[in-house]
Amino acid sequence: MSRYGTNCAQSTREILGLIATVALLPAVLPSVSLATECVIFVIATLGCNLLLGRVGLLSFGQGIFFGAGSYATGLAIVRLGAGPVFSLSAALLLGSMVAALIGSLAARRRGVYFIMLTLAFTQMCYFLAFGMSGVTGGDNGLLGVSRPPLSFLGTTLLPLDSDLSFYALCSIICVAVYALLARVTGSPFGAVLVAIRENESRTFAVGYNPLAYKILAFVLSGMVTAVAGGLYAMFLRFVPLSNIDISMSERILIMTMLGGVGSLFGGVIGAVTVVVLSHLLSDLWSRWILLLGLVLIVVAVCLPGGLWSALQWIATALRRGVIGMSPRRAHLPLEK
Amino acid sequence: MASMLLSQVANGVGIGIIYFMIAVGMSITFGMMRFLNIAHGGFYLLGAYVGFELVQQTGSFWFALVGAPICIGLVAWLSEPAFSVLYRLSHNMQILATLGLALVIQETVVLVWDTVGKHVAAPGGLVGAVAFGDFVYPRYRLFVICVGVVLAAGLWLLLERTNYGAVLRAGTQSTDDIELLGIDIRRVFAATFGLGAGLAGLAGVLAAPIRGVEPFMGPEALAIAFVVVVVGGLGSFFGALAGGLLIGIIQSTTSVFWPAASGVAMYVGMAAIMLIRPRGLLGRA
Amino acid sequence: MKTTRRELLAGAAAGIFCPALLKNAFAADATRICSVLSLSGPFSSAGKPADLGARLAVRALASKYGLSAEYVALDDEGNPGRAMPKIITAAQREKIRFFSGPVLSSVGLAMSQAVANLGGVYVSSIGADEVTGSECRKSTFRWPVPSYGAIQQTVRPLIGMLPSARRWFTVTPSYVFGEALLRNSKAIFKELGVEHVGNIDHSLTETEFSGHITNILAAKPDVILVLNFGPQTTNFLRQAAEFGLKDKMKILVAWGAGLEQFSEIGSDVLDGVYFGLQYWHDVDTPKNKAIVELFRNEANTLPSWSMVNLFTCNDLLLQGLKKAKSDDPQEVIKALEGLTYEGPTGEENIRPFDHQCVKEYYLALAKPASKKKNDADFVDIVSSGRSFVEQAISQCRMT
Amino acid sequence: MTTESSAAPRDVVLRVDGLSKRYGQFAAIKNVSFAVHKSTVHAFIGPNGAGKTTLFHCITGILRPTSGSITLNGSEITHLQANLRSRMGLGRSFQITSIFPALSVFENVRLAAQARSWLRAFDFLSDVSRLHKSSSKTEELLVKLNLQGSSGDIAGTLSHGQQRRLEVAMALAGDPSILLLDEPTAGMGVDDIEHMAQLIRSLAAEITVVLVEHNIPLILSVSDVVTVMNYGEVLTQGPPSMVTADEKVRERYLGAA
Repeated sequence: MSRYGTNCAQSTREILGLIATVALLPAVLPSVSLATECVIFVIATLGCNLLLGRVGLLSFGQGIFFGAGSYATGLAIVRLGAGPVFSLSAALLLGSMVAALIGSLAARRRGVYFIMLTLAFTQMCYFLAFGMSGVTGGDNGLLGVSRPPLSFLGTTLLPLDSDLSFYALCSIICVAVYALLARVTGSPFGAVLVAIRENESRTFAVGYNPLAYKILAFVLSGMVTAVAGGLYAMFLRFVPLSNIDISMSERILIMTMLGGVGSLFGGVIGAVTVVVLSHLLSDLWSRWILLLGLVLIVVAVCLPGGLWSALQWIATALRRGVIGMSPRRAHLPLEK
Repeated sequence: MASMLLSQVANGVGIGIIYFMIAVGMSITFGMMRFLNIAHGGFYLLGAYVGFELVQQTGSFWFALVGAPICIGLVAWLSEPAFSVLYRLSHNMQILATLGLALVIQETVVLVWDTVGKHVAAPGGLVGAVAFGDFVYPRYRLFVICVGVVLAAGLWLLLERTNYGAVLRAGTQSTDDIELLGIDIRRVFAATFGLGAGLAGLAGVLAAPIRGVEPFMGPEALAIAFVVVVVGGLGSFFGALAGGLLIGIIQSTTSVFWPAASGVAMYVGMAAIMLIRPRGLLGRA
Repeated sequence: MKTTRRELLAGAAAGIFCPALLKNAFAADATRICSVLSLSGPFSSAGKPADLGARLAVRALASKYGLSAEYVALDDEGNPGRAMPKIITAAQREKIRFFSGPVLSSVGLAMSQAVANLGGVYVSSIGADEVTGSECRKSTFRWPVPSYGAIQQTVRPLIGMLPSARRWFTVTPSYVFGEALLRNSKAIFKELGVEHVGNIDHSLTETEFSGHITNILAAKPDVILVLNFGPQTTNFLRQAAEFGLKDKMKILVAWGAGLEQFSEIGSDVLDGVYFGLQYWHDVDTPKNKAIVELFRNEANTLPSWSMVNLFTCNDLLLQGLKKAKSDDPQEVIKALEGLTYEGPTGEENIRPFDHQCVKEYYLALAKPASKKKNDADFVDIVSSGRSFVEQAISQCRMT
Repeated sequence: MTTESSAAPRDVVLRVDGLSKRYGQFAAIKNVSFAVHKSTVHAFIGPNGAGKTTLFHCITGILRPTSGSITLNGSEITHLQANLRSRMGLGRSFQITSIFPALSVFENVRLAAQARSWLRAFDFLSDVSRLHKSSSKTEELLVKLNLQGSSGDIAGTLSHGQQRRLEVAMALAGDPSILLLDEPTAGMGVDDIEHMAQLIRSLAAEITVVLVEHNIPLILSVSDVVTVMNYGEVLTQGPPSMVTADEKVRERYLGAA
């Protein structure tokens, strides 16, 4: 079994792990809202992981998709009085369109140049959202986003006003997105994405058009990230301009890389760690960003596989300790 | 209109020279070590603060102007072996690590100097502006341009006429070749790293009387350095010079025609240049 | 590495549970007052002194009013998106109902909405008109003078003082607050027949004004009205001085940040510039004397606008709690509506219809270093007064 | 469109007509024309810089020729993208080994096989393990290239000779009607070279092979036609025996041989 193609048993195990995590979070964390924030950012890191982990594209543009999703959902609710399904679909649609546009331009360049292009687009989109203050509320943000109940033909299925029910909605979407992306990674399409990361010109010569695949990966990533953005708008009950700025991109990237890109589950760990730690540390010490910086350095230098690889390492060590022999060769996904 | 445009170009050159100083170190470091240093803005920040501290201690801006860059350069030069751990990492991990380092530098500055910004006055002889007819230009900015021109010329001589320069130029092409010549590549790396950091530090001191000194000016410097380097071409000395001046002029002229957009203009310019000329203005093909 | 990693995980696990346990342990009957401030990030230069003022108010005044109150600082990281989850969490986890702050208007507007949703009381420290205008709410009060009064009390008196200065130029940051200041200024220009010779819209991230300054020079105005604030004002003034603008025209900063900003800029650049101020420590009122005394004794510092702003916001919350004799937010709201109290700028009162505090706004002129009586003596107050939007034309429709 | 005079016999797989590639003043290849016939092994030799690799890149679509035309199985492909040429039955290996180093040997070949059906290649919901057709094709090829033993190994850990064979397997996975091999034996040991020679001979029974090589004995033993290039031009072409007899070739290239 290759360590990149996720096989069925493994992804089923991971999904069960995610369901357990999602069920435990509200009980373990001090508040449901903190758990909700975790789950929303898990979705965002999943979108980032698809680009960074599979195709190897480090995009500073994730904040654009997140913000686009936030505005689409927010505007659908505020202006059209739409329900959650329509509003989140609007996010999905706008996210995928923006991603297709940006992907088709940025994915033509590689390496540092690609990174810089995504950075430039992030700045431009921020400026756009800031300038269109009639639509987006500009720096004041888009206020008055409510949480309409989930209803079907006039009957309310799930009122989202309570924090727990909104958390439930986010969790269901999170697990569904995970399952979808696990399928994608294990599919022929996913295999080509990995091939592009490994050797783009060879992929081309073998008969694939890498640009088309990269754009599609962008679209998928944009969709997922935009849904996270849409949920975040409903969670905050407003859309701050900061949802679309460079710091949002940075935040999603840090979560993804801290968790590790070797597996989709890395994103789950990264998002929960960053959200929870930033809440707790910023309460204790206003210079907590210093600590975050140190953690990033340590992870980059000592743990290129992220926290996920550390967990795997511990799991293997424990298994060895218990059984007394190594059932399977442990792999620490070290960077090439 | 023409004289207005001319003065905006002059302004652009003044800013651009500082941008060049910030960016050139980053560019050379990338060209030679393939090291993408997000913490490069930190040298600019530290340069400004060390400069401020030296002005406070000695009362002389001139002392700070010379002392701070040397100080930053020395520290970078001595700590380069620690950075060399990062060279072998992938670019993605370099970004993560140096992003962390940039945060550490910024927060350390806050711990030492607090969050309230500091004021560094321009030296006595350079206060005020000179008038050429309708056209007014601050003395201090003229001085900055002069320093920039002297510096660019000096760097050019260093690159073209000295042994070290030859090694450096060869190094941005292929480090293997240098090692074949029996030169200790690590010493070249350390010197290059120190030089780049010192230049960013110098930019920090020079910008202090214009922009002030505050702990959160690193990211802006970094963003500008990045844009300049990409526009000019990674690893190219003249690219950094051309890129710096171009970005400075773009910023300054958009502020006449479309003031609200002057913040984003450089990014639009960069994206356009990259889509047309993937390797930047003067980058290697 | 191995141990570090384990310790890290263990520490993280402990960190998740402990604060929750600790907080529950002494969740006695003390009322918690939460100030949301930028303690990290680019706006922490204003957040840190504000934190000092907020903390001091609860520490010194609660016992004086016979209340048991506890201060909680919440870091908004200069980002409304980061601030809101924290506020929601704080309300859920620690049952906090009384809020004040912040530094940024975008955070404040969102806070106003969030606190209303969770059924609390919020005293705002920001200047955006919406807080007691179009976005006014039953649960939201505000101490500072909003943009309308700031312009009325700076532009109008200065036009009176400088009758020969007929050409005015404005520098505006292109976003909601800057535009509100500009709109109010234009109305006065029109009313008093002053010529508005130009305006510059610049982005909120602008740090380089040399290009704009060249434009200003070309327009040859008599007065430049600066409508940006904080670090941007600092940069603008510095660069304006560089280009010798001060010798050619007057500069008025409508929304001055006060003491911290003055010491950052230095008297050589400040000299001759007019500032609009919400507060100045030399003002002669009984309450202000007590405040200066308190800050000197407790924090060994002179109070600045950022400090006193939050100090007063929390003071108002405490006065409301005292008058209501209850920590039920509805009672506190009732107690605050129409309250007249001894404020830092004299006797102040809270208007019932829009929950705006009525207080002074000052116009000050910076003096040269040679004329300063002490290190902090940067300006002289040249005029002051109170201007607020009349109820008839207010956009506030409270439900 | 090709001229009437070049009306091809039915069995021409690849036809190149008047192909040139210029970089400014410098012409890497000048007016090169030739035809490759079905089920033959056609070799290109010539000193370094003779334009062999440029010619290869033009045929496979990595470079765009300045003028001239390339026809594959009767259809013109001069301006087609590389990945589309590959789908039309043009397989290639690279001079410098180009594989997916972090993937398993099996996955390397399977990816190449999967590309044959482009609808399948965009399938993002079904599991890779359910692609029976490309999996069986892969297994077949691994046996053919004697790689079945290292099917699960990470490709980057293989020996150089194995990696060269893996490349050929990847090129064959696309079911090419014509296979272009760029120095397939470069850096190989003696034993591996013998394997490669056998393989090329066996391939010629089913498909057409074009190769660029420096190893003269190998070429003489496997090829049906040899084209000798020099300074971007065709010096001579014909069966190996004719080429070795040619005075010009002996003098310029084969040297003392």
